[in-house]
Amino acid sequence: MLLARPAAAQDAGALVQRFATESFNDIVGAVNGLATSGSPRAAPVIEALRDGRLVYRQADRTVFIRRPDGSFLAAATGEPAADVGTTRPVRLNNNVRRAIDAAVGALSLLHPDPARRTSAAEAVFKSRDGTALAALETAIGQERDARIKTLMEEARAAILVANPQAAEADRIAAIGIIQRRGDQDALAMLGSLPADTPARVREAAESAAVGIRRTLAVWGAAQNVWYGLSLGSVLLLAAIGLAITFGVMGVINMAHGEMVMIGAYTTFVVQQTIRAIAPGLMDASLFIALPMAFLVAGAIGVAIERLIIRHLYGRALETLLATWGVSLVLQQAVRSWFGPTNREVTTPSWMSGSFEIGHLAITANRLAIIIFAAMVFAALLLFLKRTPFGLQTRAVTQNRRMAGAMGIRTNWVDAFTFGLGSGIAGLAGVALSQIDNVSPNLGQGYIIDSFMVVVFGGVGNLWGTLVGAMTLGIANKFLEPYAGAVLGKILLLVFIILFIQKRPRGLFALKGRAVE
Amino acid sequence: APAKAQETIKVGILHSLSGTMAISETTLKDVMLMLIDEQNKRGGVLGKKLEAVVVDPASNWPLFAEKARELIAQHKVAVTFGCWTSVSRKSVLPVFEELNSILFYPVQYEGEESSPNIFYTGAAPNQQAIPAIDYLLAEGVKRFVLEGTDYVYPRTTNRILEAYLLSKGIKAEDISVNYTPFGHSDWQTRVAAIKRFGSTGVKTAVVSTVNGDANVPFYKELGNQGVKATDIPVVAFSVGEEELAGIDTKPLVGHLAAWNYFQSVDNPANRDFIARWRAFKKNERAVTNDPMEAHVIGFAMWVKAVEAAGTTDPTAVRRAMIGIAVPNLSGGISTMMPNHHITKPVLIGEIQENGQIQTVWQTPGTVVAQEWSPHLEGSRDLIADHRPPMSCGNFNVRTGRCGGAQR
Amino acid sequence: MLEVKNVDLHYGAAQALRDVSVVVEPGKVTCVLGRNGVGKTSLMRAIIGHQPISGGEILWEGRDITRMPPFERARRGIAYVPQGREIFPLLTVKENLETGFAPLKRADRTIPDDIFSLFPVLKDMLGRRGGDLSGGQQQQLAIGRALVTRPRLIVLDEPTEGIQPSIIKDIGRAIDYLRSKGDIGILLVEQYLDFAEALGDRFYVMERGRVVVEGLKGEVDRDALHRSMAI
Amino acid sequence: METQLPADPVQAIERPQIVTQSLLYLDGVSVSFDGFRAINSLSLIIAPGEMRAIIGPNGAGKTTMMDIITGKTKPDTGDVIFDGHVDLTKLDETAIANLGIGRKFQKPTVFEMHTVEDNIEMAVKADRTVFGTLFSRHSAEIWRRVDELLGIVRLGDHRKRLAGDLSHGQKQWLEIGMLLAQDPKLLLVDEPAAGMTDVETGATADLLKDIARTHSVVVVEHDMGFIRELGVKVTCLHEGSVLAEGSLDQVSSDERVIEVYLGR
Amino acid sequence: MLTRFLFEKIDRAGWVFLVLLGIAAVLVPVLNLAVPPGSMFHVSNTAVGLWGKYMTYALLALAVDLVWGYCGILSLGHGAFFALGGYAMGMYLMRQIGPRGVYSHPVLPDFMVFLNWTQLPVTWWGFSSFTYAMLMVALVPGLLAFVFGWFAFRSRVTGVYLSIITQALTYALMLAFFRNDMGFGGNNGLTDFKDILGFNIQSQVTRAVLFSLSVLALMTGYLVARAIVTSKAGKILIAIRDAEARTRFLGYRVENFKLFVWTVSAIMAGIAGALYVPQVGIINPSEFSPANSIETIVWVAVGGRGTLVGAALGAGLVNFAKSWFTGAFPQGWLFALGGLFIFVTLFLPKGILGTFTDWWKRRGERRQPPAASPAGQPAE
Ligand SMILES: Nc1ncnc2c1ncn2[C@@H]1O[C@H](COP(=O)(O)OP(=O)(O)OP(=O)(O)O)[C@@H](O)[C@H]1O
Ligand SMILES: Nc1ncnc2c1ncn2[C@@H]1O[C@H](COP(=O)(O)OP(=O)(O)OP(=O)(O)O)[C@@H](O)[C@H]1O
Ligand SMILES: NC(N)=O
Ligand SMILES: [Mg+2]
Ligand SMILES: [Mg+2]
Repeated sequence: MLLARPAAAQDAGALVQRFATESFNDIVGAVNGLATSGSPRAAPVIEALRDGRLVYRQADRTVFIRRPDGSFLAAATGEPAADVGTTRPVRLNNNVRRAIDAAVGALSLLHPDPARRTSAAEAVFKSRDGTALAALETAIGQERDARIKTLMEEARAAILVANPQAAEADRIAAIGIIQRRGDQDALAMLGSLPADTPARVREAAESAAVGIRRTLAVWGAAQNVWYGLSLGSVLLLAAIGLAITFGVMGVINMAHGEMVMIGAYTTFVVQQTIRAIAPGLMDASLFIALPMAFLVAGAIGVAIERLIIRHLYGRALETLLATWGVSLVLQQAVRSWFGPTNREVTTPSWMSGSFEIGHLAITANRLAIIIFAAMVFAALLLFLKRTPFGLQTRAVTQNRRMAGAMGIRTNWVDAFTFGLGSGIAGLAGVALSQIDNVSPNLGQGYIIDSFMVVVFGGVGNLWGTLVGAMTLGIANKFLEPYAGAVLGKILLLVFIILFIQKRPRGLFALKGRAVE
Repeated sequence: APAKAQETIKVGILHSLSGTMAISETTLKDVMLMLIDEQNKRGGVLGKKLEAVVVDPASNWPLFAEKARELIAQHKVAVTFGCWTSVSRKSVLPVFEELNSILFYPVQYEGEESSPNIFYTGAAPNQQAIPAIDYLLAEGVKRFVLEGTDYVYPRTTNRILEAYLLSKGIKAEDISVNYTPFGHSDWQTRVAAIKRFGSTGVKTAVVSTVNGDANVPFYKELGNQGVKATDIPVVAFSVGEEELAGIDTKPLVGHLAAWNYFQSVDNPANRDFIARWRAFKKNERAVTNDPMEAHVIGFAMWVKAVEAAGTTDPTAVRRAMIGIAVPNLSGGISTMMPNHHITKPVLIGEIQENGQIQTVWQTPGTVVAQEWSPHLEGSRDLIADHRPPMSCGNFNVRTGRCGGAQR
Repeated sequence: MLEVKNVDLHYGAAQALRDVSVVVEPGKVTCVLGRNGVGKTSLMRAIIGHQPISGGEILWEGRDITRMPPFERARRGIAYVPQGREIFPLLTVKENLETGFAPLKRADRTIPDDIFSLFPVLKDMLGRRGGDLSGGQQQQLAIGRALVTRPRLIVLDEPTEGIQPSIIKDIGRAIDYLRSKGDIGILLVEQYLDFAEALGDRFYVMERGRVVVEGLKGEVDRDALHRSMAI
Repeated sequence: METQLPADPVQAIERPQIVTQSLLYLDGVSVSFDGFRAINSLSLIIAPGEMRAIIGPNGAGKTTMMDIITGKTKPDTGDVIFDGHVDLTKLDETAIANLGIGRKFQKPTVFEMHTVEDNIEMAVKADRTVFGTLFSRHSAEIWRRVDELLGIVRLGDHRKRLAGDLSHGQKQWLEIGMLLAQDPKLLLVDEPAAGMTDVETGATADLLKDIARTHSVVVVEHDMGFIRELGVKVTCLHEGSVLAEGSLDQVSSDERVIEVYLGR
Repeated sequence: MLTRFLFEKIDRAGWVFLVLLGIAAVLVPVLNLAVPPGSMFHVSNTAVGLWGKYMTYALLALAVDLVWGYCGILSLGHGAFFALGGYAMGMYLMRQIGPRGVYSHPVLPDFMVFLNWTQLPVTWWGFSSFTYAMLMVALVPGLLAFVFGWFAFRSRVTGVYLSIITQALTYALMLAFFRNDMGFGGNNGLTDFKDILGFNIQSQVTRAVLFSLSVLALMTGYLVARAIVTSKAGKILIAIRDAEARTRFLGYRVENFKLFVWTVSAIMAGIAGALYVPQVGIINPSEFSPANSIETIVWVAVGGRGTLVGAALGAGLVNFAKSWFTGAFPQGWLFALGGLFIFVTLFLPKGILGTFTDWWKRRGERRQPPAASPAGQPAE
């Protein structure tokens, strides 16, 4: 979609030819030249460049557009071009990209697709490209969508503020508009007025900036809570499986981290398969990975219980030795199977990017993880509290011999419980694969935190694990900005040590005779 | 078997195959195996076949020293290629000096060292960090976040960069230095802080000395919080093709890396190397990276030196090494200088969608390493020249004496 | 009908049971008597399967259960009231009782009311953790828990221990009642001789891991009983 | 020897420090566990050299009372005074034990991984400090005492076995032995006869009577025969406070006692 | 008196252990220095270094077994005490370098010079004196343990809760020592030592002496530990392990007993660390890493918890296996090591020594039925 410019369009051929160069600066020049020329070729050529489909023939410096199907068009005319010969792509770097964004912005302000118009407006806001002003005016005039309209007005304001020719009054009014936007970008805008800006405008800008900073500070605190919650739910996910194998069963399960790792690798394999057989399903990959991870990790858990752990009941400390061995074996197994390096797990589109609530930046993947953690927790809680199985698990772990005498199939219960814990660790792996390395060391990174959370919360108490995870998460995130990540973590550990002095049985301690 | 030792020359490979560093070091072990294999196909060295001796120091620093001793004293290796982290190198250094053997160290590091028994084929700060800063300055960047993992390499490098930036007229308040622990995995706060620091309207860039494991979550968070290279570019010193292979790079397009080699470098030598590597790994998508190239160079130099010296005797080889020049894979010649560091071209590249790094700037020629940084108080006056008569890794030009390190 | 035939039992190297044979018929109360440490509890452990036997065999309703794990025996209707209560400390009283559901069909998974009429405290304390109960309350809970499984053989190891007199009497009545049902075998270990004599139909007296006196009520000579219990 | 107890607690608070002639003095003691009042303003006095039998329904609070005296449970309100002036509520288990208050638990608790004789030896009155025990030489008189006690509790030929391997009743005896070994001023004995044959029960009674000549003893039992043999003053607790007190005949003829405890 | 206290209650295993160590202490240096490398009796320099390291690990394992095996304190933080002892020694060795650092700075160690430190931080004062340094080797871990234990045991922190805070302790220390501004060399730690008490640390004689010293330290450590656990106090410790509350009702001050062994054990660990550093030639924060402490637990479990000799044995065996495997099959050694651990738990339930002594005891007695005794296991 193009905007008609009355001015006599320069010869597109010359403009387009300027792309045939290795120098980024020349390319930037070419982009700007073409964009402002009003030539009908501007949009297609620049978009081709953005997508890396603009190529040129060194011999005669003619520029072509490579179509997705591999055929070529002459960039200058748009006619199909035969036997193009050897070409090299027109190179991109950040400067070129910036220029393109601005240009495309100016060019697609009237694009039928609202998303494109939004990004266009944003682009202009950032580039403050005065040449786009005329286009903006028309666009604002035609715009129906209120949200996009404000964006466009903000963009216009941005241009005005920076424009020495504009009347002072207009510029100050513009500052008002920008202040209403009130986010980091607005702050940036106001912070970067050209040198020759008159004093009154400058003052207006500064007071506006102050206002914005104040509101942002408040949002900052909220933001920290959010970060804390999301870190907390990561800790929760990592720990919750352990809350069963260790918290409920009393197995000092050093292989827990490896169960998480296996979950992550399952995700990787699932995505590989999907990529191979049904690329369309990629966005659903995690939903396929979840049950798979649960089953794979769970099955391995059952195997470990049947082969090793079951010989060790009543000798809880030996389980530390055995599971430590298991974890070494599993790590090495994965290392020799999948290789030592990171595996790429792609993030489904619905889990990438971020959106804002007020000035609270919410990243989709974190939100997803928080929700997921909450669901896993709730499900597990119901399962243990509401089903006979939950009761039998607790009975067996409190007095295995007597549970047997009551007719409880202790061996099944043991295997199933350990499997359950491992399976849940596997689920955690799926989630963690979205934010961390998928490497043989993945588990090692979480095992210590997991134990901390479970113990801090109070062994054998799921609610403890929940509250423990959230407390540590939020505490960590409030400390980090002030103490820095390293000192923050140290302080947190010291806090745990001191806290345990006050509550020697953890956050949710069991009291009374029953525990003696 | 001692009999066997007669007709083969043993080459030690000291890279972690397990533990936290396996992720980076294992490929270096493989590339060495390939090079040795190829050399043997060419008839070995001095008419003898080369025999690789692989051990696993398991990312455990004291174990590095123990294994180094085992390689030299027990297996009687003629040379060792190994180490990644500086601490592992520090751990083995005394061993190599005591037993007078040779180590080739292939990773970019903080400098401030020049041992007669170690040849440094990775970049010194001035062969990687400083040029990267120059590039950013040229791009008009006025504000810098120095983001690093909390250990010696980043601390030292950032110290040097701070001094350099100030000398370039960057104001102190426009430099923000931050450290995170090893394997830091929750980057929300840091990335948000970077966004804030970068939103003053002044053009801002991040200089990342974040190490290994912590990078993937760092970049994933950058992507999720929408920090685009066009807004705040991140230039990394420890992120190469290998690390990128583990991430979905779409959101990272345009972020920068500074190295002395990129897989994407387009010249016959490199194309050939990549082909050989993929054949060796039997994997059409196997990637190459900078430390691998460093080993390629180091190995070629060692072979040449041995042939020049006509023996594998460390002392002779060490003498022969200096001045040896071999083609690097970036389309130039790297030379072993008297300071036991090599000359390297410096490349700045932008991350592409396909996980490759596209060169956007490079030094006209190769750069000589400044192992002793002119930007640091203590090392300003030091130089290294391992040729007689000086034969000193830390000669103080002011006092005219060689520091007591050598024995 | 439970038949224990020539059972030997070892703890490590020490032998606790020597060639012990015992029969428990449905509708009858079988008492095992003996001083401390003669092997009564060991015999019970052998029967419910907590301690593997090193000789002899154990038949229940005609089938050999010698090698069966405890839960299999429980599923075949053998319930156990152990010495020292062994209730699940962190489970509530209600949950403790519900552990008895395991061998039952969905339909029967209810707590019989007569348990509460026998031990009213339990009803008041359904929500309290078993471990917090008093000793006697725990003992009552242990018996109640066993009854939930609707056993055909109930093994009681000193069930009156630590229980207040009035409830001991109730327990006596309860045992009477169970016997009167006719289809339940009752195996009772008791130190409290009067109680045993009042209830027992058949008596076994043990001495150093052996059965030394055996006989039906009436037949068996009371002095022998008393003597064997003396020091 | 009933001393009139201060009716209103304020008085008790005003008094800077309670001084009594009694060895053990409980006054207005209450404790509740998340809402449930296990001990309800209980008052009890044990004179020096007295032996007292305590009966009462299951859950009356007998064991809890001992928990309070030995410092295992801290009362919510009330005074617990030992030896005329020592406020037990301010001390921990160790301190209280070292004052000379020994206890046998209802559920026999012994050191399962130690031999029978070591269990006794550790209990025998002697230096209990770290360095005292560290350098304590294998002293003859201690072991003479151990032998003697093993004789009394008839575990002589089990002395080398692990306590964990003992039968229930044997553990009961062992714990009684440990209690004697401590030679405390006040013995708290929770259901000593449980799981013992009638004859052994008799023996236990004699043993306690013997001890009572030189010590103060508080015995909890449900075995009326046993209580009768002791022939001492009986206190019946119910729902955390004293229901009846007096000779066994008086108490056991008390309608309420029959109602809640003995049954018909 | 003291000798009586130390030697009174050594059992057969103990004597065998002591004698073998005694022989090693003398023979190994001789075979290393006096016997020519060609000879089959020659002990290589590498071996001396390795075995010396194992000895210090064995002492550490002994320290852990003392608290874990006999007092039920599962410490996941003993690596911290080991490392602190090591750092104390390392700091002395750094100061010994004097002006021979690469920057030839008269006082400052190299890493301080290139990080632009102007003078020696307080923490380093006095470390040029050997006596002071040796004092610190015992004092720093001892004091930390004492303070930590004082609070933890008084507030009755037990079981996994204690384990976790010990882990938190060592984890926090690791992060702290990573920081360059702590002034302990950051991640690179302290290395490139020159000499100790004027003797070249790389000379084979010094190495041999260090080896013998490590052996002697191990023997002394064993004698002390053994004396403690066989004394009446030892019985109390075990009582505390199995039934802490009950011990209180007998009138024993549980927290004091715990504090005592805990501190002793920490000091032993510190000394082990001090002997470790000059032999491996580097000390850095990774010694604090929780994984190391867990590994120590693993050694003890492998050798046999609560047997002292077994603990030392386990340390030696596991580390020998590790040294050997990492060289012999670098690719798959973790399978071997992990497998070993699983095997031990399944087939040697009481650890190598524990199982052996059981078997020894049983040999006399009559054949076993498969029955496992239900007797209670020691509580954690
Ligand atoms: N777990 C065990 N390990 C080893 N020996 C044991 C074990 N349990 C009991 N014994 C021994 O076996 C013998 C019989 O013990 P058992 O418990 O059967 O006696 P009992 O008749 O029940 O005694 P009580 O009347 O005191 O309960 C006793 O000598 C006891 O010491
Ligand atoms: N920690 C606790 N939480 C809740 N209730 C408790 C707790 N401890 C004791 N109780 C209750 O307090 C009451 C008194 O218990 P106590 O053990 O003192 O009774 P007792 O007189 O010793 O009974 P018995 O004769 O059966 O031993 C009981 O009802 C018991 O359930
Ligand atoms: N030398 C480094 N990157 O540690
Ligand atoms: Mg019994
Ligand atoms: Mg009681």
